[in-house]
Amino acid sequence: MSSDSVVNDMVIRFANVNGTGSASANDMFSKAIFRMGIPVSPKNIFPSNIQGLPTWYEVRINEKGYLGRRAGVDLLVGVNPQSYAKDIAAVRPGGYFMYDSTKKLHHEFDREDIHYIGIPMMRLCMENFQHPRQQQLFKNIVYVGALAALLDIEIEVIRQMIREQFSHKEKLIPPNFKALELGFEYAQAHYDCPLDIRVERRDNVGDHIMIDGNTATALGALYAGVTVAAWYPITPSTSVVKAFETYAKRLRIDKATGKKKYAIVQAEDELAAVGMVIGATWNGARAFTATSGPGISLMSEFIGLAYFAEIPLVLVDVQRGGPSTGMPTRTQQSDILSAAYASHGDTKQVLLFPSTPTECFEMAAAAFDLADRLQTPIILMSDLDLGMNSHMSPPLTWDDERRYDLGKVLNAEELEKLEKYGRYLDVDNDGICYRTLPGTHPTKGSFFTRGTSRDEYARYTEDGEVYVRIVNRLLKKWETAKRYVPAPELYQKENRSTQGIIFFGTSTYAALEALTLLKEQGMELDAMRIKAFPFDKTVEQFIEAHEQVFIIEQNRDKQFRSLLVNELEVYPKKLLTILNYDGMPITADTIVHQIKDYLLMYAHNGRHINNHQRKSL
Amino acid sequence: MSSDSVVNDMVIRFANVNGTGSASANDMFSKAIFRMGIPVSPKNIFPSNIQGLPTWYEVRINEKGYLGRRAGVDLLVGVNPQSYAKDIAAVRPGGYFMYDSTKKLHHEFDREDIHYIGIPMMRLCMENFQHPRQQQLFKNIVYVGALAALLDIEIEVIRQMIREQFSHKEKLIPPNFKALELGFEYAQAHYDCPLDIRVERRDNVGDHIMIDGNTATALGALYAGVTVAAWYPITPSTSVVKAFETYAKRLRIDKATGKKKYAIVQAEDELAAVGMVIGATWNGARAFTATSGPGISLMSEFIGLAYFAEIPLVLVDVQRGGPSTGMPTRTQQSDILSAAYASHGDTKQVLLFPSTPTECFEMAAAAFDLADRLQTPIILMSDLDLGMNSHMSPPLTWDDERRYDLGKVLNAEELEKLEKYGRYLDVDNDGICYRTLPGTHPTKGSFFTRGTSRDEYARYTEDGEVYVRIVNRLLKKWETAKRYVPAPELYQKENRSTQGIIFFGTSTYAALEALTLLKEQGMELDAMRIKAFPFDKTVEQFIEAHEQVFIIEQNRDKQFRSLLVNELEVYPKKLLTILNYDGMPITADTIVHQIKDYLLMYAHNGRHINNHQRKSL
Amino acid sequence: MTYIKPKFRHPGLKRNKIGFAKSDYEGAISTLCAGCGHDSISGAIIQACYEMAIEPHHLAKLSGIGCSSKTPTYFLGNSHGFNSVHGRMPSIATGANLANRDLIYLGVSGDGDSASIGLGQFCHVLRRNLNMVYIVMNNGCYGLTKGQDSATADPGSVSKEGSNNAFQAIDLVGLSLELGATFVARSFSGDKKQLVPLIKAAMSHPGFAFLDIISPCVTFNNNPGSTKSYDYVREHIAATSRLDFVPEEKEITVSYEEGTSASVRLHDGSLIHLQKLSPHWDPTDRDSAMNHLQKAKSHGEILTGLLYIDPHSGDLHQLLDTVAQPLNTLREKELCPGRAVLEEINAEYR
Amino acid sequence: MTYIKPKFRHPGLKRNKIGFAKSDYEGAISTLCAGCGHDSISGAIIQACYEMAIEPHHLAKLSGIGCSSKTPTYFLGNSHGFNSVHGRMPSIATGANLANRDLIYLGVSGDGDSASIGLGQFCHVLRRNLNMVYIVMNNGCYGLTKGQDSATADPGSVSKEGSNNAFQAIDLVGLSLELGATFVARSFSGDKKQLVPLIKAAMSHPGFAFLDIISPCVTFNNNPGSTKSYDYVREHIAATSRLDFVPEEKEITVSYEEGTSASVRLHDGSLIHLQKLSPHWDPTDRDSAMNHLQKAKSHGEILTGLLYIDPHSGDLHQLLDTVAQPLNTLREKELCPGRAVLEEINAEYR
Ligand SMILES: Cc1ncc(C[n+]2csc(CCOP(=O)(O)OP(=O)(O)O)c2C)c(N)n1
Ligand SMILES: Cc1ncc(C[n+]2csc(CCOP(=O)(O)OP(=O)(O)O)c2C)c(N)n1
Ligand code: SF4
Ligand code: SF4
Ligand SMILES: [Mg+2]
Ligand SMILES: [Mg+2]
Repeated sequence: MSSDSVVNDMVIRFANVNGTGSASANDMFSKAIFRMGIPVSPKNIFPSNIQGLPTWYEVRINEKGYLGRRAGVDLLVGVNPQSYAKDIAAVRPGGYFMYDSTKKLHHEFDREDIHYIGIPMMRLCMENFQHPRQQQLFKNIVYVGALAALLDIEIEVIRQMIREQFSHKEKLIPPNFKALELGFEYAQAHYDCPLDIRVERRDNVGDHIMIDGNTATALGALYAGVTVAAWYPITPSTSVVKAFETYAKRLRIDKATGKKKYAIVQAEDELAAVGMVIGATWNGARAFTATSGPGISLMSEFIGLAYFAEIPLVLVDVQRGGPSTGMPTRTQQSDILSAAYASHGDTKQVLLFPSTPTECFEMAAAAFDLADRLQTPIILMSDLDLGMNSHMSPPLTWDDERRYDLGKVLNAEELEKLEKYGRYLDVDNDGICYRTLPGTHPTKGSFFTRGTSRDEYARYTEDGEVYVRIVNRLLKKWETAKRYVPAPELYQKENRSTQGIIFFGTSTYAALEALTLLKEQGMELDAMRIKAFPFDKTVEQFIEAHEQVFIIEQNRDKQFRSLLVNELEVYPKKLLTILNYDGMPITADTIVHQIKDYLLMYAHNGRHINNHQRKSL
Repeated sequence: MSSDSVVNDMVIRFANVNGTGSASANDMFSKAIFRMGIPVSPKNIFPSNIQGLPTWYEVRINEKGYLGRRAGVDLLVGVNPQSYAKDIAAVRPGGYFMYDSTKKLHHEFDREDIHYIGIPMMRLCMENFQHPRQQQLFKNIVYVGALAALLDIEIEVIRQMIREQFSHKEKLIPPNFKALELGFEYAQAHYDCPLDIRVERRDNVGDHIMIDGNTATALGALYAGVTVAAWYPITPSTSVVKAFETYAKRLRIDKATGKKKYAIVQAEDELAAVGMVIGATWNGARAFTATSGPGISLMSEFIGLAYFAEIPLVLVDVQRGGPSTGMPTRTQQSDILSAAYASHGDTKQVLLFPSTPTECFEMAAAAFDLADRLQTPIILMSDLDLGMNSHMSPPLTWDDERRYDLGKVLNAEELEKLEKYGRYLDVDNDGICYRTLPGTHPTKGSFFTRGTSRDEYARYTEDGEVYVRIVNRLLKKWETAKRYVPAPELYQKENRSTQGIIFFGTSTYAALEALTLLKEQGMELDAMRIKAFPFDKTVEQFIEAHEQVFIIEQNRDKQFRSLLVNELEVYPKKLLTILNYDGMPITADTIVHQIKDYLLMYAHNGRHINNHQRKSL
Repeated sequence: MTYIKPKFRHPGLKRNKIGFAKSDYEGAISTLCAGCGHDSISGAIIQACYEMAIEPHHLAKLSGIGCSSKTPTYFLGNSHGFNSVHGRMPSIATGANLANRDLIYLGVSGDGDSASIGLGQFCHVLRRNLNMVYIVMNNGCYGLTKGQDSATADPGSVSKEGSNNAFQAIDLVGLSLELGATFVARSFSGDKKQLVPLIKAAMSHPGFAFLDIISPCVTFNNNPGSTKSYDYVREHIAATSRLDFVPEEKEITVSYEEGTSASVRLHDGSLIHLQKLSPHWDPTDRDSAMNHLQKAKSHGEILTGLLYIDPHSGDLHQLLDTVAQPLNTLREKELCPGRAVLEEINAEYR
Repeated sequence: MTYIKPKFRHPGLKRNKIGFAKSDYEGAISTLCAGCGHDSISGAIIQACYEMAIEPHHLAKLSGIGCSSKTPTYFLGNSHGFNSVHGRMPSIATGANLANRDLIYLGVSGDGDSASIGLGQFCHVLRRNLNMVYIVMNNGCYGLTKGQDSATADPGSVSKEGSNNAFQAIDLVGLSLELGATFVARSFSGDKKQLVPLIKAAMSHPGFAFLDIISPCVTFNNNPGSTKSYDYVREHIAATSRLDFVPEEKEITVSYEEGTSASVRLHDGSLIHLQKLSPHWDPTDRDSAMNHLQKAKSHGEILTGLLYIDPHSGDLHQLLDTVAQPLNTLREKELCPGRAVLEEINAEYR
């Protein structure tokens, strides 16, 4: 063990072929690190295809808890000859390339500046297992075993995971153990273990869990009392409703009858999915749908109906690379404008920006209260990185005293007392009116819901004055919304810098790391994380309090900045964007570099940093 | 004839019931004024219904050529008892209410400050015509006759129009003449004709025509060589394709065979309509669709495909009152954001803003050149007021030397010469690549069009670097677009004021009048009319050159201002909006008042006019 | 849900068994064209609901966009209504029904709304056998946008403008039989005697009950040459049967001739009596209905009446196996698994 | 349009009559799962185009989104292709065809693409009788999104995850017969002998030619219990006929047994020879086809082969009465009425 070895700080990348069962072995690897108390962050980089194409799994291990992506691969596990060239090129100088040495590596793959670790994975499996399918599957366990030796992973942790995984198929445990051992022993026997990068048990994960955002979102919906889910399959949102179904099957079956206390419909398309949700919430159930970019476009007519007719609607947008079909298996934050201004005419939609699975859970649950309270669409802006990758996250919590806020809904007794009911009367002067549900009262409180203009009593009208009154009230409701949506998070007690930085969603991981890196280099920035649109007053104050504000976003067109300049009266030239839109999660390095570039320019040019002409890095 | 009579400056409003044939009589009225050489501007204010509801027709007569709406009715022709109360209230003090005095007017309708003109329209018709249908129809001609007497319209002008209209049904001419005479003579006999408001022949219309924007748009498309139109009916865009069909039937039939040199398909919905257009232009035909707000929402997925796959697409959006089904028969400019950023992901669409029918014609024709040149969607942003009302407009012109710009399309010979063809190679460094059409060459130039990310050779890729290259090139194309779209119009040789005003589309009529009114009151503003998005440099310069810039727009959410602050680096607080969104075209008075209010505030508060907290007037 | 009886009863007014007068089932005054077929259908709906003694708040009325889709404003003013967007009523109805299975859902649509823009949703709501009454007021044209041909216009049918429709008509009745609908009927707005019992039977059917009702558009499609005009329909109509709907409690008193009569008992005990006009047709046999329909078509006849019913039909809730209690009445107690369970779930992710 | 023959000919390679080798009809290497039915269909398309001696640039291939919709990348690499958005290929094909009636349009879709999100467009393109070949690679599931049931999954069919499909299947063949399609066939990806002549016949048909091809998804829906698995289909298949496609110029040499054989002559002079396996069925009679299909269904049989053809079919251009010349070749001279006419038009507006 060399004394200058790097402990608990590395990036391991696995290069596999999809459809070969590598995913679960890779997950086992990162979970083992996690169970050793070391923060870890795995990312799947998969093709839009089912079988036979290159797929990668990248694990960042960092005991300080930096969980964003980091460029540079310390060790690459290459089990897909298709991508060898690209994979080997990705290894940092001095790093490691581990491969299946059953076949000799061709000379063209030689690099002087990296180490090669050959493990004859296939040969070991052929010698030890009979069925071809087993030989294929156990290859994956073999490399996990080898990694255990090379990186000093506690083998018992992995063994325990195997035991848990196959607790219902116990006869699979011994061969898995065997495969693990084969890899472990081969590595021990042939290489100087551990390498100069290695792991070591820590106590740095606390009571955190490793969960993906989509599952957490689904649990949030379940806890919030969703009974109707309608959806149409689309990557990367499919697993939201799938997870909802899995847990609903477990937790929402009526004991007495065995029947379901929920209904899930796979709709014929996204238009129908969102229509079903609107129908269900109109009728007083909590309902939601999940989709991605193309679905948002298709749903936009219906979103406008829900906005204008004031029907609660919760919509989860797990964003992927756009435009059009785009990069369906890559991440972006590029549906912001489409979501915020979804649908023709004057519309504004409430957006929530979770940045961890725990927040997916909390914001999903909050979204239903918000939708019922505000009687308007609430769009949860997740993304592929957050939704489909496991993230280390604080445990999910629920206060059993918590009650659903169903908003302003009149019951039969209340209606009985009313002189005259007006669906769109602003009784409380907050822009939010009282609704009634079908079936409440035989002669009072019925009204006609419509997407056309109508008066306070829900009667169709083409009277311009009435129309203006109604849409101005919607603006008042928009002001009210600011009081209800989650407030931004500030990362300092008081401002200490002339420069600020604003970020949201999954950029948070990289942003927080970048802030520390910058601080280490003597640059301290004030930071704010925005959690919702509309923005409350503190956002404007934060921007006003700084000479420059950097906005981190993962799209080409600075869409979040557009929301800021549209909705607030801030000076656009102050808002400098840090962009990343190649489909991979942004890294701290990217942020640091872009900020330093800006500051350099700033130093050269005096006050005028012309952000507009900058190319993205 | 009183000496203080007002000549050629008035608003006449007709209050009818829809489905009763009043529309053609009312048109006859305004056309007669026009033929007397007096500028006139009629507006239909109709319900979203087929028969039996109140409908209005408002005519502004103004010899100075102010053609925007003006508030205040000088004479109201009330033939719909349903709306008497509202109609009588609309008459300005000292104005006139003309009604069918066959039935006595109830006392509740008495007003001290207006004049009542009873014409027993129904009685006159019953006495002179036999068929109930005729009695009903000729009532309308009777009131035109009465108006001729009261306002001093040259009766021969109307007679001539009747002759022209019934040149193919000559036996209808005498009864029409009769009805006209009945009204004329009754008015002459019972009232002091003409009134103190009246018309008088002028020579102020030059060679102008009276045409609606939708017909002009259709003619533009026809002249630009459109062969495929696909659409789905929706008010107020329906008449675009209908007019296209009418003229195509007349002008596009192959003489030899009697067959059509065009294809029009009424699609099953808007998604299909835009899909057909994309299919047709992909295949090298010129094609278009026309729709309104809900259609834009439904088309947004496909618009994103055309943007990303770089397929020419011309789309006419005749805007109506939103959101959702909204006010389908009222006007607004409220699809701006939805159109500019149509579809999920990073997208930007080219918009054109015509402000007169002549410009509808020109910009429609230009749109096809632009679409082919830029290989991207071009959206013509018309509105109900422009599209469905007749406007006095310069004659349509066409240069027979003009050739269609089909953009960068390689033919078989060019392909033959090429070493290797790449559909998305930026050969000319302007962001626009060469396309090929199916059927061109048996072995060269074929490629695969897709909405997914791909490389320069149109091959599917998930490589982030390639993706960034492609979408950055689209930004370069966006810059190139600025050179091709129509430049803004300036209304002064050089800036003379610290205040500027920006407007677009149908606000132009009222804006130009407002500018004159302000000037008369000693307030001179520099004015700019924007014709297209993206904006060219002069827009930024104009804004920078002024301390405040007023933006006139007909929507609630200041959508055009959003485009300005998003795309330019201008200081938002400088941009003050004049809004009107009640569904009726904006008036010069509204503009003048709002500007004066701002200037007052400005005087009070020093530099800080806080536009954000202003309520719309 | 609470069921409160109306308070004021004018003693003179005729009332149904739950104390409502027919006027309690009326809506706002129609703004459709005088003579529009759609208004007659509204009238039949009012009559049927009155006779069935439906509590107004026990029914929700839904529609898309079009003249036809406006009609829910003109009937059942005490029921909640939802005038959604063009062609998408089926999805709204699906969601609403999932949320509360205890209401009666009455959907009204047009031929443009259902056979063009809404064709996909129509087919899929049918396929899900959602418990609802789905009425298409079929006039072969787009009334509200001024008379364009719709997809149900027959080939060769001449519009008011004089254009000749070139395309195949979509026969919504044939289509729904093909797609497996459990209740399929066709009627004519001018035939109230047939319409009222059909609507009553449809409301009693526990699955998707489809009524294709030819409803002439007097303004745009009632001219000679139109196959959806009053005259044409009257001349070509061929009824399958005379129809009676007998609610459960009533004793059956009428007697029918042997062989020509059939009766179908519905899940709620009510009976549909059919005096069949064609002996070769069995209303509970889909193939027989399809053949019957095909034959009539080839004779140029418009077959009306109840064409097919599956008396054993379930509905979407049955397919999804949901609880009997309406989902919208469940609260925290029934829905939220609580903190302890969440702790267990957390443990699974460590 | 220019027709240029390929330049280089390896003398060893077998070529069709216009000088193309079979490899000239191939595309990129498939990235579908090994054994996927879709790849076999791609193979049949390649074979059919090669045999028909289609000039590659004379054909445009179009698709929606899905594994099936990816296949156009894997055949006819020298043809233009358009991989559009999910469920909307029919509208793209319609526009393309309107612009240029001279190409062959080959549309490829999946059961999700056509029977769910695209059902409306599917029905309407069929109704317009667009001249195209429309292939649905039908696997009863959503392959690309990992195996969810599609609307063509049979009720009771068990997915790989073990869930039991509750819903009625949409039978695209029955549907297209009902809606008036002019060429309707069903086949199986594993039956290349039947597929190749069917595709050839479809390409010769001058209107909408629909091919519903069962194409097992080996990854998600090839398990016992799935009615779209290789085994199930092989066991339940029932062919209508043996099929031969005979291009115009060929002499007819085969002789068929009296009564069991039928031949249909297409507009271009080519012949489809059917050795009928059922005497009661006439492939040019829609009612007979529908009955035949219904009967097979009730016996649990999957009927394959050409089910119905209207040999007198026109196409959308005929319905619209457009000129023979492709519209995309017309230029200013033919299209622009010019200034003088515009002056006349101006005059009408004064
Ligand atoms: C998305 C959308 N497209 C188009 C329209 C315009 N539109 C309103 S009603 C209608 C057709 C109605 O026809 P149908 O459903 O047959 O009803 P009818 O008026 O004939 O009763 C159309 C196209 C719309 N409201 N929304
Ligand atoms: C608008 C939209 N919604 C959803 C998706 C996701 N999606 C991609 S393919 C597919 C289903 C494909 O099923 P099918 O057409 O049967 O093709 P298969 O993969 O089975 O061949 C779906 C839902 C999408 N691409 N676009
Ligand atoms: S236009 Fe036709 S469908 Fe509409 S209300 Fe009038 S008659 Fe009825
Ligand atoms: S997932 Fe199924 S349909 Fe898709 S490629 Fe694999 S086998 Fe074929
Ligand atoms: Mg209709
Ligand atoms: Mg499929």
